[in-house]
Amino acid sequence: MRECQIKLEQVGDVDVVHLDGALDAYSFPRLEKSFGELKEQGRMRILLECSHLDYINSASLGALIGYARKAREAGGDLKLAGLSPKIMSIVELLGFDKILQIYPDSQLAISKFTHA
Amino acid sequence: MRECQIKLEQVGDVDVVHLDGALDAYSFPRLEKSFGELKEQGRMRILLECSHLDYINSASLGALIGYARKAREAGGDLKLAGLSPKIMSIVELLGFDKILQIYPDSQLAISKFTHA
Amino acid sequence: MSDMNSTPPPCSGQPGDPAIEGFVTLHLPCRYSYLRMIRQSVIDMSARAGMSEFKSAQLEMAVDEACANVIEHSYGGEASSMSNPNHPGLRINLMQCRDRIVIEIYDRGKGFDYDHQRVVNPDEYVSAERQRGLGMFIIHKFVDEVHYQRDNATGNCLKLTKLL
Amino acid sequence: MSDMNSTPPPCSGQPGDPAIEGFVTLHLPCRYSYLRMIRQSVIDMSARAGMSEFKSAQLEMAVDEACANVIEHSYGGEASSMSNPNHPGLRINLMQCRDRIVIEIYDRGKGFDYDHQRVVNPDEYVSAERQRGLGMFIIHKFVDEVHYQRDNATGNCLKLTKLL
Ligand SMILES: Nc1ncnc2c1ncn2[C@@H]1O[C@H](COP(=O)(O)OP(=O)(O)O)[C@@H](O)[C@H]1O
Ligand SMILES: Nc1ncnc2c1ncn2[C@@H]1O[C@H](COP(=O)(O)OP(=O)(O)O)[C@@H](O)[C@H]1O
Repeated sequence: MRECQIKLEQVGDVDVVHLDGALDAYSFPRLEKSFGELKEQGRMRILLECSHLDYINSASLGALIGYARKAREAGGDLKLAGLSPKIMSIVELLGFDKILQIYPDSQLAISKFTHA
Repeated sequence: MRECQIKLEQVGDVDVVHLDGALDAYSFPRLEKSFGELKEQGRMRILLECSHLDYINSASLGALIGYARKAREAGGDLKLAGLSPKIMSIVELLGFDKILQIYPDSQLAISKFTHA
Repeated sequence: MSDMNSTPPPCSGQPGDPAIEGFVTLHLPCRYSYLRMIRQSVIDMSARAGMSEFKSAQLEMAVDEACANVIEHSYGGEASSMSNPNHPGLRINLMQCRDRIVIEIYDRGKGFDYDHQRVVNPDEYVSAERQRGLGMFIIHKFVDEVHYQRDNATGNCLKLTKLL
Repeated sequence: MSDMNSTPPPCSGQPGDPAIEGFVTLHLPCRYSYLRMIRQSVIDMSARAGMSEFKSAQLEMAVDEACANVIEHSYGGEASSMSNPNHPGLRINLMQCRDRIVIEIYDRGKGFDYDHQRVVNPDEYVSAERQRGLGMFIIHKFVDEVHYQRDNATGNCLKLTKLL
């Protein structure tokens, strides 16, 4: 069945997470699993590449915010890039653009990570 | 309401018809209207640019075949470019790839028109 | 000796049949502008079932042609829900079974004599003066089983089955 | 003097109401994997009605959250249609009126005490230890009217209205 694909790529000291599809109640467990693994490995510089993400639900937004907070406490961050105008408008309406660091594209986002 | 957008562009002596959306029973009258206008103006070198076409029904395929035949009788043609793999597979199953001239992209397709 | 476990019962296509892994019903007005929603639901159901994108495109087209036929031929054209709010419209059952998708399209229009309906093939179609009437050919070519029941009392039903 | 022509009757959201320009019913199993089909139908209906893409995305999210809540909270989790073929699932009415989209989500689960349910807001949400419970806030924020009726006999109904 078609579901959200989550692919990991390492770019320097940043873990780029490519999201493809929809993050909804069906695919949420997969996101949690990926985040669990990243956290376990102490990966605290995360970039979510969202240009192929077509939907995100509240639980998934919550998971991003939770991870971003943990990452910042550890001197890292979770940033977002490539949000569609549709998803960006939802994120803004909820005020989460003030909490999450969001960039138009991944290259720019990666350059904004502070380096250890 | 979201519907098939049909936009015309002139490239040299070829009329490029950009299709965006679905050609189904709902949008078919719009296709017929555009074809009617092109025929009236004696436009006989037509390229359908289909990279944003997500569906085509049998009546629309019929209209393409009908126009292609008329165009060839007048020394021109109706060619297709940019079909998605999904639509291409449908066209092949119906054997219409042997009747219509189909190219991967419009530049190539335009270069294949014989010039007056 | 038959192995009770190896062959699940065939999918009857009846609601409540335990062989059905997914069952969605759509009820829509008699208007072409709903065809997109129907096609999208077929694609989603096929994807859920793990059907390949190409087979799914064939099923999508068969269902689209069948529903357009219901509107054009069985109902004699579109109906406005404003002037005719009680029009029966189309009811579509999408069923996902272990090895197939079954789609039933119900209407309460005049129906047709399915067994005696001539099916045009693509060669005839292409050489004809006007390109018309490929819908029934597409339906037959793109699914594995077609069954039609005309019933003025309970509604006509076209049942399309496509194996995964 | 009232102008009989200027104000059409409000959309009651009842089938058969002539103010309804489009009416689609979906009946789906109690599984998260159908949420995509539901969202897609909401988007298609909004597009038919000429709703902007941004408003449509808000309605899509409100409906998605509401349906996920039905599965998680009213039914207490997903149900397998194989082991429980007669599970009532979700019934969703999508109605397009002149100036609004009305969506009704029916379930036959335990429902909840809507009037006394605390709604978390984004600030609380962000500062909480665990990020949970923003669904009800989103539903209220993203549609113009919310109405809930708990009824164990005929089914619970959440009715969401969004103006075009
Ligand atoms: N659901 C239906 N109800 C009534 N008549 C139908 C139906 N489907 C097909 N038909 C009849 O079969 C004929 C052939 O259908 P089709 O192959 O789809 O071509 P077309 O719709 O272009 O005529 C139609 O012209 C119509 O007379
Ligand atoms: N359809 C429903 N049926 C039963 N309970 C519900 C329903 N919708 C919401 N609730 C209750 O309201 C609470 C808040 O819902 P929500 O804001 O969506 O957050 P969450 O689902 O993350 O708990 C839920 O925890 C549940 O107790």
